[in-house]
Amino acid sequence: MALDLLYFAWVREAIGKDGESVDPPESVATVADLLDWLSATDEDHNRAFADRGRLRAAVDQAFVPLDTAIAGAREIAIFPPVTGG
Amino acid sequence: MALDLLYFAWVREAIGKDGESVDPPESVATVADLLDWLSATDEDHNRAFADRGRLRAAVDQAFVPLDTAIAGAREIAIFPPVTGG
Amino acid sequence: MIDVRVQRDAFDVGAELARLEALGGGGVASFTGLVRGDGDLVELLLEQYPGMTEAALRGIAESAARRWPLAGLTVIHRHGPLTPGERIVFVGTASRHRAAALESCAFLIDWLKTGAPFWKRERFADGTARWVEARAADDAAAERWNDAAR
Amino acid sequence: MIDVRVQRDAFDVGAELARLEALGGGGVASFTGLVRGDGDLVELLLEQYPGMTEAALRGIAESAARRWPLAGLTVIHRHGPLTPGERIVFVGTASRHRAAALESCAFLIDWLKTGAPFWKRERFADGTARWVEARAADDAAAERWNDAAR
Repeated sequence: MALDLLYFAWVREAIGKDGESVDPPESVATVADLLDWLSATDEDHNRAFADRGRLRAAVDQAFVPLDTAIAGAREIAIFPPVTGG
Repeated sequence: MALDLLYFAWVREAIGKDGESVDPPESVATVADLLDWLSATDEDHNRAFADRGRLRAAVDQAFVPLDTAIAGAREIAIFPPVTGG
Repeated sequence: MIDVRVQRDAFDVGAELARLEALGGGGVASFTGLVRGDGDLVELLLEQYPGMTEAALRGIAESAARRWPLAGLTVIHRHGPLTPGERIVFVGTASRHRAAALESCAFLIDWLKTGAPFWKRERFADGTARWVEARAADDAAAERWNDAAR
Repeated sequence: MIDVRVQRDAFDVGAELARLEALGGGGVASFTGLVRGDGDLVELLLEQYPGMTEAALRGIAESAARRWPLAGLTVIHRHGPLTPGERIVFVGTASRHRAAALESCAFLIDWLKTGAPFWKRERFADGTARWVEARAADDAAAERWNDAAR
């Protein structure tokens, strides 16, 4: 399952890139699972995703809770709470 | 007691002038008395002041009820209820 | 910075807003009222009480400035004959707080459209003309600000 | 007429208002938000989610157009680096009813300043920078519109 990931604001800065393409294993069922899986890959992801209370997500451009299933998703964005304009 | 009278909107049109200088007798104590006294002078004033419910007044540029005393006043304006901008 | 003007001449909304923006408050609210061409209206005449009308507008502007934390406010009201599409009235308010800018703007325009000492005469394409009567609905809109203050 | 733009470029408030005035509604309300230079701020960076941010703004604009009888509404929001004094956001609404114009303008700006998908980074004269945290007070301002709808 190929996924496009997008990062914004300090999440982007902490990971050091504005997105990446990943192919997580079947066991990765929710956004939270995805964050766990990515955190295990390297220290930058681990640090960026350490405090889940400060993270929000969108699946295919719709805001969702972190326990949302990602089956069939094409684009997942991870970012801090929006601060408005 | 010389008084400057000002008329606005349809009151002005009904009387046919935008103001006049008058010198009412002592017995004219209130704005309403003034309207009575002016109504007796000619038909135009009489018609303009016939329906007191449609008239408002200002004494020296402050809105007042028609039963307000006019002793010491210099400028009295008679007009319909304001309609705003 | 309270700026109140009762004038015959047209005015430039962009320039008025730029002046309020330059005060540094960060938020600028405005309301512009224009003559609508309803029912074959060809002219709206606004009659003022010279001197008193501007003093009354200044009084309500000062009351808004006491009630809300404003960096500045501008009120411009035209008098004389106006045609459909022309601007009649402009209210602009600047504040650090967007609620203060928006609420004071609404307060001022509600009062201006109801309590301000103006009389309006409408002239229509068929040659008829009539003086506009005061409306109860407008009084209610202005009244809610008094209720809110109680 | 719903016009929603998320853009890097500056915009002309006077021209935007003239466009809304030309719709004939008779009343035009607006709110303009600008970068304040508080605490030696030298730059405010607004980051958007390309595509999603504009879609979200369009969604709220359509919701306002359903909720109030509007002749037109314009929302412009800039992204990218901005300096103190620059305009960030503009909301303009046109209606026959001044309350509809004013309320929909307040509704839109409350949402834009709180719920819109933007992230803000402040950079200061001393070289430090920080991402702005979401504020509970702003959420409350946006929330009252939900309360009003219940």
